[in-house]
Amino acid sequence: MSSFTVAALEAVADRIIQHKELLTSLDAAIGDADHGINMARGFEAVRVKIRAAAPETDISGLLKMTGMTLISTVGGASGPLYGTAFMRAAAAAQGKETLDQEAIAQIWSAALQGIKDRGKASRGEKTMLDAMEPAYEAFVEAAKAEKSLVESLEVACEAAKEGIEFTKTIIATKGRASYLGERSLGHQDPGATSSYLMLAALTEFFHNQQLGA
Amino acid sequence: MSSFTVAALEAVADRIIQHKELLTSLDAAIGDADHGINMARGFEAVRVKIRAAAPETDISGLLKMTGMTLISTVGGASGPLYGTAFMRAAAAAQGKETLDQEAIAQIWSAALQGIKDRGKASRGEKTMLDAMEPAYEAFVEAAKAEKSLVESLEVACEAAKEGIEFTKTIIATKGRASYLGERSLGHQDPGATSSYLMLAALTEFFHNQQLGA
Amino acid sequence: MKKVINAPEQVVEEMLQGIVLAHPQYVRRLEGFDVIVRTNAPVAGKVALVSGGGSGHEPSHGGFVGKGMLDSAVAGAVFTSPTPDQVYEAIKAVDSGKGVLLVIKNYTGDVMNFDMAAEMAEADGIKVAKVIVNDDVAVENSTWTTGRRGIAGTVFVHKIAGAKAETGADLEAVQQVAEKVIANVRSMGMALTPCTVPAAGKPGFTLAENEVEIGLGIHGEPGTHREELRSVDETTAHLMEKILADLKLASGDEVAVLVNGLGATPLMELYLVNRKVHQILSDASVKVAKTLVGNYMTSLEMAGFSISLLKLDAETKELLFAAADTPAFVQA
Amino acid sequence: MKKVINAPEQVVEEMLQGIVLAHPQYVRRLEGFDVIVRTNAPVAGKVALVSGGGSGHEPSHGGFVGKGMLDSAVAGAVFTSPTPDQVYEAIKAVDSGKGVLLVIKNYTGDVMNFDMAAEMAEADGIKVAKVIVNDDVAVENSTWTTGRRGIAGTVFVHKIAGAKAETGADLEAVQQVAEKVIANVRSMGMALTPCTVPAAGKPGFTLAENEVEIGLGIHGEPGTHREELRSVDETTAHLMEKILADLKLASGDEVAVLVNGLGATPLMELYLVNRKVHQILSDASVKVAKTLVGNYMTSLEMAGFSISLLKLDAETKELLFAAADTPAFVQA
Ligand SMILES: Nc1ncnc2c1ncn2[C@@H]1O[C@H](COP(=O)(O)OP(=O)(O)O)[C@@H](O)[C@H]1O
Ligand SMILES: Nc1ncnc2c1ncn2[C@@H]1O[C@H](COP(=O)(O)OP(=O)(O)O)[C@@H](O)[C@H]1O
Ligand SMILES: [Mg+2]
Ligand SMILES: [Mg+2]
Ligand SMILES: [Mg+2]
Ligand SMILES: [Mg+2]
Repeated sequence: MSSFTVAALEAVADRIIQHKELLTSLDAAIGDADHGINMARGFEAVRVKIRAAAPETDISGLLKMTGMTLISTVGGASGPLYGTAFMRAAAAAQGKETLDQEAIAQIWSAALQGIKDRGKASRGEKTMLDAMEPAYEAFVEAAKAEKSLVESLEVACEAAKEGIEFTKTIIATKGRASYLGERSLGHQDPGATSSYLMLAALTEFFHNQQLGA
Repeated sequence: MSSFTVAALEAVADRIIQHKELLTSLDAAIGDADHGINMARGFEAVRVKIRAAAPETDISGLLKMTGMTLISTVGGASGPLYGTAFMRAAAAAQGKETLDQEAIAQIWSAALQGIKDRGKASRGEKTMLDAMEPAYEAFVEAAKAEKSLVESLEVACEAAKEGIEFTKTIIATKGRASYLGERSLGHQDPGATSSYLMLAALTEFFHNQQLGA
Repeated sequence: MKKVINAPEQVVEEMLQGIVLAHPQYVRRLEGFDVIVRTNAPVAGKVALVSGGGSGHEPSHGGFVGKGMLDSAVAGAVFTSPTPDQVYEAIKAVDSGKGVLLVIKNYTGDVMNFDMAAEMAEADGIKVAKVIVNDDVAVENSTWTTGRRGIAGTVFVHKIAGAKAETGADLEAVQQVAEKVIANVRSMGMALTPCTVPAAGKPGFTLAENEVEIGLGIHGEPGTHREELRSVDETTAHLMEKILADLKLASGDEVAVLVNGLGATPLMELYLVNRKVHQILSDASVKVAKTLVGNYMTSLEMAGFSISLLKLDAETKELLFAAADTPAFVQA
Repeated sequence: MKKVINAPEQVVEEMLQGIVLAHPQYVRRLEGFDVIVRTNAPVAGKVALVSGGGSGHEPSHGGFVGKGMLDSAVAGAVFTSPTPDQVYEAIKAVDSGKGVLLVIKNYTGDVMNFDMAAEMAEADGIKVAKVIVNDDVAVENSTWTTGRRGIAGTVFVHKIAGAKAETGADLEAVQQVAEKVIANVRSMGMALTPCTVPAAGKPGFTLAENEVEIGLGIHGEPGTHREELRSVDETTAHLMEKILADLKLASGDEVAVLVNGLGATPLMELYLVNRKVHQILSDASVKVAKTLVGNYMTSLEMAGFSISLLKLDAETKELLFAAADTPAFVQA
């Protein structure tokens, strides 16, 4: 399972690193032009760390490694938020040996709660939560409706995308964009975008696994 | 004679003030972009001063007023140089009641010497002297050849113009342009240009006097 | 992007090296971390002050490490809050046993990262207190957002709380006076040009030849609105109006003034701003006890400035005038 | 031209007002003149130092008026040497009877205007001595020209001669130490952007996106040549090479370093320069006794920097470390 998790995390890392400029330019519009730089720096470090992880490291261990690395390399608002998310994910993954639909839902739920606890934001404030939370809910809904893991992830991805679109229509009340007031209208949230990108990478990863593996 | 001298000095002042931008942009190329600003500030003050001068002020008095005003308002290199020129001119004009060809030659000679004494430059160093000195020499030559005052001034003007052209062909070794070394080549000297402008204004003034008066 | 740098990824590391090489009498590097501490840290019998934030605000914060101000400054990536592990190391390095005050500017990232560091240090048994500076009045309906930002007024917090700590006061007392400064300091800024984060390579926004941003932060973020460039007197009056609407000074009150350059504004222009600030205060019969004019909290090469007013009382005034000896602020 | 000003014709007057309002404990205005003097001028029993030049170099020179540095600074129009009458008034206002040292930067205009002022003051029976600072090594064949320019190294002359004067030394001794500093200080600069004289309204030159000017003065004049922007390490090495070729330091020598910002260069970048300067000096086994990094002698909003090295001996070193208390330079 270790190499599978490593590969999944690498897919996430690659996706973020590839979109460094997009995330930075989104942040330039309503923030301080560093979200992509921060996230890419963090996930580059994560990539190095997890590749070097001992083969016996379990899912929880890899998630914890990811969380700790993000916390100590990303900085800004997104570092503690995503870092905490992965730390909580790690705690929820303790003892888990496969990443099935139920495990993912549990881990995701914990991660989401971590972001809320750390950032004290809720949906509708133009943050990463506006992608993350509807995506999670769609995932759980789809799972309940007996959709497959990949189908559920795809549905979640769609919801995250809609969440991004939604962030364009609202004024930010959390994070740096909140200082802009009305001027934040019309712009999509960088953090919501990075959340979507991670989810999209994961979805594609599972999709490919299903096909190829 | 006082109002005549005032009018002559005003013509000079007007000409400089009109060419403020030209002189400044010439100075931008090989200096510090202030020659026109400095000279215009000075001659604006001169204009105010001489207009307010007591009617009994003689030629020497008006020249001294001009010199002192330039010294205390122009600053930079051109302030002390032109200021000294007018102060020396004033001394040479002492007791003179008309500005005939001989008087002008004497006054001019003193002014020229003043610039040399103050600035310790000689011809060929890319300064105002490269316009002023050949112009003076041409004037004296023309006078010797029995040309009229206006004709002599016109000849002097031509020589000053050639002097400006000459400054384009040489490297500056005095003043701020000297720091440029070879880079000063091809550019005309701002101070030579202001000298020419003053002379041209004076020539036109005498020309008009001859016609009109 | 024209910058005098080697490579964007190296600027923070190399800058820290440059700072320590320039000021060995004041500061040293905490080996292996992007942390600057007083040469003689931990200072026995003294509460320690730790501040920091993203880099790009120099001389904040490393320039204020020294006697009478900070004990440590933690440098994040450019405009990015430092990570908790770095702050945690700073806390450990400067704590003399009397506790550590964290001076945090009110940005989500800074607050969260310093919070996490505080938790880590507290788990080690270190007494940690926190204050959050939020002097920027630009953001109006800040009650339903994350609150006002912390900008240049932070320098007064460093100075005054630092002086208090130097007296041997305990952590609670140092925290209290810091809170008092925060309650009484208000700032607002404007910019004529954007700035470029080295790693981003292009400016955060663009402005037309005659346009300025009003009410912006110190990270190249856009401000509250744009307008045509006005005269220094008009712009200053506009910012002062906003500040005074919030700070509410009465005739006879005493203040300290900070006219802060954002990086590329000539001191000449800052003095023009200062002239108008003093005129306005004098018209309101407000006394100015002290004026600082210069680059104290910058945004890389941004052109623009901010004005900060701190309402003084006897205690904060005395502490403001107390001796300080740091690379960027010396007072006999 | 984006400037935080009212009107170009008013900048010097309003700036002087702003300076005096900011620093009343240090300086006052000489009524009716563009002259700033120490509040307690003339200081009894002390040789007085008068400096100045065009405006636009702030904090030079008004920012260095105070204890242990200048007694007066005379402000000309932007980048234009002040006129003799202004300098003359300054001399009269600060002379305590022990004489006045004029610190002049080697520009034709400054030299002539200060000369004329000296003549006027001497005619009044005031003892006047002059030194001419010419630290800029950019101009190579300076022997057959007007000689090297005076740039940021002037700050060391102010500091050290000012400290000497504060000891009660006589005019000759103060002049001598100033001459010694001048003989041992060398500088060179570069710029990334031009600057705009307010009254001119447009920049003195233009540079392409990747172009820099090397070896330029402090008045927006073009430099000796243009080149492509290189890394900070390469550019610093280039300037240092020029300076060291002229200053000729031996292993074991001791120097003071000034990394001077021209106005719009972030302190971050100046620290990167400083890092490389120290590396080069350390490689040459030259000891750095003191380092200054910041905006000391600027060119309005020009981006760029200069490096100055001063070779020290026991006397100049002691005077460099002597206390000073001025708006822009304080040393305990
Ligand atoms: N309180 C919060 N809760 C959740 N997400 C937040 C919060 N504050 C900010 N964010 C997210 O962080 C993103 C910005 O991250 P980043 O640019 O890396 O940090 P910073 O704002 O410190 O520069 C925003 O786009 C937003 O999605
Ligand atoms: N030593 C000198 N002798 C004669 N003229 C000089 C000398 N030095 C400079 N100049 C003249 O002064 C002009 C520059 O004047 P200005 O720009 O007003 O002063 P500054 O160079 O101080 O800015 C030059 O173009 C040159 O003609
Ligand atoms: Mg950001
Ligand atoms: Mg000039
Ligand atoms: Mg940030
Ligand atoms: Mg000039």
